[in-house]
Amino acid sequence: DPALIFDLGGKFDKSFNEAAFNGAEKWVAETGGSYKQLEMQSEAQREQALRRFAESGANPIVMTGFAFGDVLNTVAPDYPDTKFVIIDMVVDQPNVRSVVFQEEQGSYLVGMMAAMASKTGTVGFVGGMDIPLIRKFECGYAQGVKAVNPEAKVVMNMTGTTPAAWNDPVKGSELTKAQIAQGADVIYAAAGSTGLGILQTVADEGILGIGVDSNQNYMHPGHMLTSMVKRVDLSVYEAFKDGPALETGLVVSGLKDEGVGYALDEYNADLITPEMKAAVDAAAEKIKAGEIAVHDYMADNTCPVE
Amino acid sequence: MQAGAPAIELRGISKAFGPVQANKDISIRVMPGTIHGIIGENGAGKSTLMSILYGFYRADAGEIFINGRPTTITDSQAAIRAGIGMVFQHFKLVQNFTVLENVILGAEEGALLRPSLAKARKTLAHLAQEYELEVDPEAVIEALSVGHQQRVEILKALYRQADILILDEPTGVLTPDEADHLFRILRGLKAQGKTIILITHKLREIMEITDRVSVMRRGEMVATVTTSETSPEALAELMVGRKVLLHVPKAAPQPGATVLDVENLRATDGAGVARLKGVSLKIRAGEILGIAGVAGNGQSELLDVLGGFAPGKIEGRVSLLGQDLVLSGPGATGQTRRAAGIAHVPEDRHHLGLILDFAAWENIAFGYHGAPDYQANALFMDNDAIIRDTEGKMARFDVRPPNPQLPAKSFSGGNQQKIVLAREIERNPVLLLVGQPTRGVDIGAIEFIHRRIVELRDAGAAILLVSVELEEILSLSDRIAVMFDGQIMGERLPDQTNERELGLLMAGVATEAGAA
Amino acid sequence: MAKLPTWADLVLVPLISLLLAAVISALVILAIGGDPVEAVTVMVDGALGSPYGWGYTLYYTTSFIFTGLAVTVAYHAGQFNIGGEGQAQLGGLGVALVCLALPWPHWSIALLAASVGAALFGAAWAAIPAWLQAKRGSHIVITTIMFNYIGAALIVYMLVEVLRPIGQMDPASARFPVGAKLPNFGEIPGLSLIFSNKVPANVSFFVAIAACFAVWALLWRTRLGYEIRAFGKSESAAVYAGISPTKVIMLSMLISGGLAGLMAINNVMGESERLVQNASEGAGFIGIAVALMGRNHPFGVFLAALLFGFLYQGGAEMGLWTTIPIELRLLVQGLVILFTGALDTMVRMMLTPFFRTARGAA
Amino acid sequence: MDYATLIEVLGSTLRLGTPLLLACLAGLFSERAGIFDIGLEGKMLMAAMASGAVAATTGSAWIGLGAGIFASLLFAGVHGLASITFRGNQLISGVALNFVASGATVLIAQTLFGQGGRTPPLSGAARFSPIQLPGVETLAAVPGFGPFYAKVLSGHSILVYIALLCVPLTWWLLYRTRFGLRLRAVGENPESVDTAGVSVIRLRYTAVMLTGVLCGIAGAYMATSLQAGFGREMTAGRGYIALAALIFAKWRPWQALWATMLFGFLQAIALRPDVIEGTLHMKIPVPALDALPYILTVIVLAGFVGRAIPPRAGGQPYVKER
Ligand SMILES: Nc1ncnc2c1ncn2[C@@H]1O[C@H](COP(=O)(O)OP(=O)(O)OP(=O)(O)O)[C@@H](O)[C@H]1O
Ligand SMILES: Nc1ncnc2c1ncn2[C@@H]1O[C@H](COP(=O)(O)OP(=O)(O)OP(=O)(O)O)[C@@H](O)[C@H]1O
Ligand SMILES: [Mg+2]
Ligand SMILES: [Mg+2]
Repeated sequence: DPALIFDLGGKFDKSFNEAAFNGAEKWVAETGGSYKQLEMQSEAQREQALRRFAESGANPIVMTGFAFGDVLNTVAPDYPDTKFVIIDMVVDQPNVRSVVFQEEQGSYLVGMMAAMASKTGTVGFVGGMDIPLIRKFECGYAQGVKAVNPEAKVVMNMTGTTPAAWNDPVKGSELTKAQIAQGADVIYAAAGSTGLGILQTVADEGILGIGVDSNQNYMHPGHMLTSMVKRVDLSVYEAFKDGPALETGLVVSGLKDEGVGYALDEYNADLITPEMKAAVDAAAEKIKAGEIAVHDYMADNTCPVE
Repeated sequence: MQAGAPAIELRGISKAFGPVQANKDISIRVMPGTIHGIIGENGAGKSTLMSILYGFYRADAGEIFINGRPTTITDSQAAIRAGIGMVFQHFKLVQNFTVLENVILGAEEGALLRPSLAKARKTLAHLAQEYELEVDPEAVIEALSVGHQQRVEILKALYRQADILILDEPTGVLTPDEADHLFRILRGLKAQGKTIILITHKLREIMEITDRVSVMRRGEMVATVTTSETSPEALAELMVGRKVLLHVPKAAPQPGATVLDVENLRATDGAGVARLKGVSLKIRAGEILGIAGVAGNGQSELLDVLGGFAPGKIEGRVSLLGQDLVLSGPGATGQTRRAAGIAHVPEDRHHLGLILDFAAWENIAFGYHGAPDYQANALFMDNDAIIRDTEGKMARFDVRPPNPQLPAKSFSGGNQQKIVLAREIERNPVLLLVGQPTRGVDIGAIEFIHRRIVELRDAGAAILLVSVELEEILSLSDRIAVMFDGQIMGERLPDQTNERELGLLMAGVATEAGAA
Repeated sequence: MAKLPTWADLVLVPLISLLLAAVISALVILAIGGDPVEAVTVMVDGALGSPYGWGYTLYYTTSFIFTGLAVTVAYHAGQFNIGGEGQAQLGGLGVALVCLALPWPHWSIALLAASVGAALFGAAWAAIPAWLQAKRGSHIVITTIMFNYIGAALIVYMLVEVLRPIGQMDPASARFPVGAKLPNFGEIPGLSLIFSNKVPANVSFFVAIAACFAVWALLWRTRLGYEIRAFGKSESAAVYAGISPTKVIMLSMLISGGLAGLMAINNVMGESERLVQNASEGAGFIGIAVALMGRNHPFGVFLAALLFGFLYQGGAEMGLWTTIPIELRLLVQGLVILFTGALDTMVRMMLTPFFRTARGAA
Repeated sequence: MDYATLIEVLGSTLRLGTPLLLACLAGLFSERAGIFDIGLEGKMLMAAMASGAVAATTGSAWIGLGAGIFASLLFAGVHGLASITFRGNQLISGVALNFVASGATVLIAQTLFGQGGRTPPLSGAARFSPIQLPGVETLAAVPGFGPFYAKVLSGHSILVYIALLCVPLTWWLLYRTRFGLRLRAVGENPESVDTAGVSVIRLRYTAVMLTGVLCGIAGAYMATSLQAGFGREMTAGRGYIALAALIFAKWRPWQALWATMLFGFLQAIALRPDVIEGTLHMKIPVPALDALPYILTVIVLAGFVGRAIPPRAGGQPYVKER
């Protein structure tokens, strides 16, 4: 059986981990198979979790989150016959598939939407843990915003510097209130479970929010501008489907293969004007075609726009 | 109230705390409008009896009659309802409350404090006038002197309209002036028709103020007499008891050089109360100096100061074999004193002398755990050596059962004391401090312990003996000093004095031969 | 209340407490729709049914021995050290700093140096609460709790700002050099016949056993231990015997903190081989339960640590293979502490009638 | 820091300080009666879970509040049993109950909702929503005070105002009523209460139950007001910070308000390192800000800033016969 390990935010974060869960469930629905799963409770548990699954014969073993990188690097060689899939991190081992996403592209698109929907000209970004990966979201978002409105202001906060930042809705909520006070009327939450607090506050305060990873539009209809979807579910689904025979190596997923994108459904249809949709779709095409190059923060740890 | 009925009558009251029988079948009658004294040694069961009357403890057996009516006193509330008020030996005041708050506690008028406080303020003013009980109602208790705190306790009782007032050793903590004032108050109360029970050790007070007096001994009521028909001498005899007089055969002392020289020693306790007020004494090698006195007159503090662990401020000079001792600070510890050759049998073996949970052999090492003969090497203690040593000591001191592994708590009082004595005596100290060596110890053991102390003297040690047992002092000492109120009242030679004279000195009454 | 015989107090009371905790846990499992029998089977099988399971059980046992001993030493001095968690975390910092400082030539040298680092850092984290208790009477329970939080914050700072290698995203130190790698049970001659080299139990286990002996010797064979125990039993008597309260409080707490810190050679050096956040995973608190269960004797601590190692590993397996959440083990842990440490009088009262009738019949 | 930012941070302070305040007052009742309680955290957590779960199922925040108080009272009862009736170790009982709460909350929430130990998100009447205080519109124009009134004082949930009201109420109860006098006395010298004919046991149980009620409100506030639902370990050490604040406040109600608001303020600015950097022109590590309440408490405990003298009989079971 395959196995899936969720990172600290928890399986039901309605975001990153939940996307992975949905992917696994989709595979179950289609194949009737079964899989093992585990939610991390602490940093120190990771190695035991990986080894336990490997020992029990699970194959492939999929894990969500960059934080597994280091541990996987040491565990993978011990189990050469087991295939591992890690999302959001590159681990250079012969039996590991590393899946990374071009989040900057999706974030660029929702940034454009935010700029177009904003009445104040100020938009916000609340990230989870302050790491290059999240800066990458933020940088793509800011580029999108500036592409629409070079005068726009992007207010940016991170919830913390440790994995606890993924699971701190109170902080998320307070930061959102602070951004609203600074004029933000569209806020992009890229913070795992913390996002629950951010989007709740966005809805409470009557402004617009942008979800992340999963399609979170349904959570607060009328207050969710869109969601930057990152198809972690597809990655998990494919890994499960490929089974023990899966190909290892690096997989980079972006707009081109619909690994990232924005969500449009009945919950936010009223908020997206045809013009907005047209502009964003056009930009997406240009990105795919290479006409717009969205800067990847992690390429050089800098962002061209402020 | 039935005419002519006693205000209080207790019949057959018994109370045990675990193995300790604190009260044994006690009966007593106290007539209304009188002051009734109760005397007895430490641990005789006086406080226990009164706590039962006040509903703080429940008797195992016995009946209580108040004003002739049988009364069940289940808790203090019931006692208060029956018109009883009590001033405990250890005050039951809330230290950071004001006088008013303490007075109304439990006797409030309603759910709100303000009316209660207002009423109490008025009543207090009235009571203060009537009974000379002035105390600032807004003062916080911890800022008050002990005497004033006691007044608050009395006010508490009067505020609850007590007709019967019990005072447990009220003067133990008072200065003579304060005590005189208290007696004026008590006389005033009596004049108002209140009934008063006064517990005390002090014969002078009994003679001065009570109408009748009861004597307690080891949990039993041994006598009740009319004060005017008795004398301090007779009471002293009753209190001390008519035990078989023990006379340890002992040779005449052969005093050598001065071992201990104490000059003008003054000490305050942790709370800042003066306990030693200029004590001077000398003990020579091969001599036993006995200190007689009623508990609480500074004897304990004298032992603690010399033993090296008194907490308060200490002044004066103490020298051992001509060497001055450090009196306070890090140089004054039990360890440095033992190193200097001072051994110490403390008065309270349960709290100081022994660790009750430790095995006998561990207690034999207590205080001497750093002794070279108890060390196996630089790192470890030599437990086997200690156990061997303990076996020897237990055999020589006839400790029963002679099992070094038993915890101290499972030995009887007398055997516990022998363990302490064995530990302190067998190291051949230059000076032995010994407090209440035979408290709660049976007669056979007393004789044994006394012989050991005399043997140590004959071996050339100087011994300072503190005891509340006069016979013990008389039979053991080569010289007797009597302490009263932190001072030496006088010195006597045992063959030139008697219990009566010492009893008077102990009560602070200077006799014709007195030098004080 | 009548007294129980010593053996009942030492053996029966903890066992009954454990039984009560187990019964309530079973009821909880039933209430949440689980199967207690299945739970126990999975736990026993997962923790004790294979060399792999044993490898983890003994790994956790090692940690709990250290923290249990830490609580024990302080307890004998009459101090309740609730700061084992913070001291263990700081011990981890000590280990990391030592291990990362040099390319260690051999694990044995590295272990020695890291042990010193761990113990020093752990002791340092106990030193301030101890000093405040000895000199200023600040309640050690509260101060050690505060130091747990301060320690956690310090570790976060060190990991995020100081120890995290450039380019790494998770807040963790770099991997320790290979020279600092402790042999695990799979790499120790003899044991390797049973264990694979994938188990985390490592040579620190033997250090822990040695620590049990050392603590026993300290408490019951040395002068300091004697003074610690005497002081813990009766402060006033200890002063009479010339024992310095300051010395006893300081030294016992330093040793206690050092032992808690030493735990880091097991989890940080022996297992994760780098410092991560919250590396001690609550072992400092489990130490309280271990010491209470083990009646504050190193041998008892060893047995109780084994029990909790089993609970911990078994609980993890239960969380993995049954629908019962892993949090059950927190509940069990709490119940064990409650019954052994706070409701012991109740347990004794429950037992007293039996002994009374037994004695009456005799 | 400009005025708008300050207002923002102060609003945050009040929101974050409220659970601390409630828990601190809770601890105050217990400790004033001589019962140490380091189980505030556990009680809050239980209450948060119970209120989140019940509010989610019934759709009523008020019923959720009731459930939270009930759950907290249950734990308070066990603590009372252990520390009053069975004269057990109060500290150990508190520690143990915190563990039990950590485990039990997740177990129960997971069993009920299967969402990883979380309760479902609450919305509408299942949450306490913010209330506007009267006169916000009119006062808005007043410079300085207008924004302060509108953004700091107004716009919080009813529980925040209840918490604030609890301060004078506690003060009044403690210093102006018979109950308060006896409560304070029993924590200082239970013998004085006993010899005055008042039941020590009953007083202490009452205090412990009051602690339960206040912790219940604190937990319910976390789940149904500050956040929209319960999440595992959501109290995140607030029970211990409240304990720290209690020491900081020297066991007094008004000081408890200031202490918890100070700690709330520290939490609020710890969220905004950008603001601190802008104001102080230097970077203060966030962990240092996080640790500040604890460091302050240690300093107070050390007696360097006025001595914190706990209720004298604190932590000791009342035993009449030695
Ligand atoms: N609460 C208690 N628990 C156990 N034993 C007690 C308790 N109170 C008193 N005792 C014991 O009961 C006996 C009588 O004590 P009590 O206090 O009544 O004596 P007392 O005559 O008042 O002595 P003193 O003159 O020292 O005050 C003593 O042996 C004492 O140790
Ligand atoms: N403080 C204490 N704690 C526990 N047990 C005690 C304590 N004091 C006495 N005991 C127990 O009570 C029993 C009786 O003690 P007690 O001192 O009255 O002995 P005793 O019969 O008077 O013996 P002896 O005649 O030798 O003095 C002892 O055997 C001891 O086990
Ligand atoms: Mg008495
Ligand atoms: Mg006896």
